[in-house]
Amino acid sequence: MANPNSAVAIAIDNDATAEAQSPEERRQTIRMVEALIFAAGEPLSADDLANRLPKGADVTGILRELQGVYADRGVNLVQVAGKWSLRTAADLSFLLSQNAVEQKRLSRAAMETLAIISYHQPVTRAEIEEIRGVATSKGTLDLLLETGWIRMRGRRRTPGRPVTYGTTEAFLSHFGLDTIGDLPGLDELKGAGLLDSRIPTDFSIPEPHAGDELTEDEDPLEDDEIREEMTEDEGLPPESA
Amino acid sequence: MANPNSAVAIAIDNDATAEAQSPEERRQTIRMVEALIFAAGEPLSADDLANRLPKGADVTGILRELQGVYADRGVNLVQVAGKWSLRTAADLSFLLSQNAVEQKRLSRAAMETLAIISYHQPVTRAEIEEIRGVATSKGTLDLLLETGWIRMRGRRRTPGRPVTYGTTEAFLSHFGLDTIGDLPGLDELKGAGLLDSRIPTDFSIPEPHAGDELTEDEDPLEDDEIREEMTEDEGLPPESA
Amino acid sequence: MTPATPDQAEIWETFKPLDRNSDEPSLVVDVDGFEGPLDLLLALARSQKVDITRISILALAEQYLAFIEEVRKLRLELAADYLVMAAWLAYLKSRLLLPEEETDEPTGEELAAELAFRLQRLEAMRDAAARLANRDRLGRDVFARGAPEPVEIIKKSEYSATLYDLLSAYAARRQEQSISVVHVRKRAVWSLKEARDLLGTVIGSLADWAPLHIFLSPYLTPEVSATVKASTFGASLELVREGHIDLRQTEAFAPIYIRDHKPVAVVSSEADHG
Repeated sequence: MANPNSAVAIAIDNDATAEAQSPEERRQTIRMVEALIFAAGEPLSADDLANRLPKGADVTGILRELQGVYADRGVNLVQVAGKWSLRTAADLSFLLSQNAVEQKRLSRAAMETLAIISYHQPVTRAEIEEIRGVATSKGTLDLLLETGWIRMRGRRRTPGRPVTYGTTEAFLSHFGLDTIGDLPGLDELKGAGLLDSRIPTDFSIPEPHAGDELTEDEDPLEDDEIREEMTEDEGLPPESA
Repeated sequence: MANPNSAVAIAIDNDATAEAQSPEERRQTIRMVEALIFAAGEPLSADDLANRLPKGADVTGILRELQGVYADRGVNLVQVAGKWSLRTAADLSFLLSQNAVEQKRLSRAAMETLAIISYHQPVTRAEIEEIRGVATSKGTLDLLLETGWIRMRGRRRTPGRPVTYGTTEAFLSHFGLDTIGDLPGLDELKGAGLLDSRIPTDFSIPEPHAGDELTEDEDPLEDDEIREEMTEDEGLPPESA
Repeated sequence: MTPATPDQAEIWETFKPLDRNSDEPSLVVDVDGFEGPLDLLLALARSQKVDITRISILALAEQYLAFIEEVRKLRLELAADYLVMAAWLAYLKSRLLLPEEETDEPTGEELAAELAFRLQRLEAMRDAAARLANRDRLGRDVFARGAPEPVEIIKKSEYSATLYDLLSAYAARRQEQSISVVHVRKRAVWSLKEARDLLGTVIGSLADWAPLHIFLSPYLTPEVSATVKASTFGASLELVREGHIDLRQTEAFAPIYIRDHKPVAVVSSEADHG
């Protein structure tokens, strides 16, 4: 990233404390970080913060310090989607149930599809169906797209150029994940080979669509393809029960 | 919470109230108050809080204590109209505004008006309209005043005492002119192909007068007239095309 | 859009974990509750009450076939893919029971392993979905600031223009205006037709000589005086030639008099005398 601030930060780190802020300056900067994160409705990245703080501020150090300060409090400083946000402590959720936004709960099928997309991304609809062993209705994917938790990433470089799906920053933020690598149990699943989508082509158990030869290659979506894709196969029958 | 102050506060409060919570209970209640106020969409009264807290909680004491805890921080616990909310510390409010400079182009009408003011100054609005052959909206003049390129110079000594407009130093510097006399004359405009050679022989271009001193037929503006003039005829219909 | 509607309802149904391990009868009837044959196989596998990695695929295949048989006895309708799976499992069963032949096809064990893999993977994703759903979720378990203080963007417009913009705007407008002024002057020219129309209004009421200029006086403003006079004179000559009026002028620069043409009297008497 061509951010001039990061160059400065590196220089300071190299010099250890030579260019560091005075204790009073640092205290003020801490207050600023606190104010900025409190005020923002959305998580802020360290860069977002650095851009609005005095030059030479040790943003990362301050964030770690604040995280410690808030660790035991009713409000915690958490890192989600690589950004920083204040959230009420999880153990107090019982107290705040009144605040809960009435959310429609995702059906089992939708939740499962979401999990498959998050663990297997980039993943095509055919691959999702292969894993679930059942056709995925366009409605389920549309609905997940509507939640803002998944997105169309691109097109797989395979015949038919199917759309690939992946998760969004909003997904990470909603589920309190810093990176996709923090998905629960990801390492064990990988270790057990269960994130492998590959099935030999001659293994022909009934499948709604023939499994694609998987490659890691994806082509980008054309800008105007996104809307198209949303509607192109609405005519499909609903998910078979 | 690793704050030694709160421990002191707890000890004092324990002496005060007979039915007090245990220190651990109180610590939890403080966390709850913090979370409730943080997550609330609007300020909460002590009663609102008490209704959602364990029985016997010393709400007022806790609020006072929390107010102390947040006093020096980037966010303060404040009481507004008897209700409590967390607000960015007043001295940091500058962090919550961002200046965004938007590059804009002047409309054709504004550009023409500016040009006429620059050549014909000191010039009244009626004169501008006569030269342009079209009504000039107050909005156009206000916009030009906002650019800092024109100013109100004085009032013409004629019935109605209309305001006279002229250009500013900012105008000269923006357009790279040393003096207003450097504006190209008739021959130069013709030479640059900006004026047709078919124009009538009696066509002339005035010599602008931009000095700070008023011309013989101008009276000075009263100091308080300037603001008045800015708004006095806002009710005019928009410029006719 | 009709297919989408029942589907939507299905998606948003209240999440109710299906307890399929509880008792067999409910399993038999509840075929509609399964999401495809793989889901059914997984539920049956769980009923074996062993770790899914150590499941007996042969036993599972038999269980599935028995289940399908049961359902058919009840004459419940089965989706085609359940039947395709049944056929495939019957084939798998035969491959597992009969001695392997030397072919290029995967062995019964390999096919069984693939099925076991798919079941494990589906179960893993089921678990992952549950773990995901049970995380502390924003807006359900943890909450962001309820009353965020949005950063106020103070917009300041900065205008830029070039001297060229300024000059061309000025020149274009001045030029436009100067040309329209010329149009106004053109209109100020009295045409012969206008003069003729004016004279036409008085012809027929001029029994005796009258000075021409009295008819023009309302029009003789300084700007157009010359053109009015010239055009009227021109028009009057035309009218004389056409025999509508007579004109008389006693000497150069004297007033011009006008009257209705007296054709017979004048011409004939002069002819008599001449």
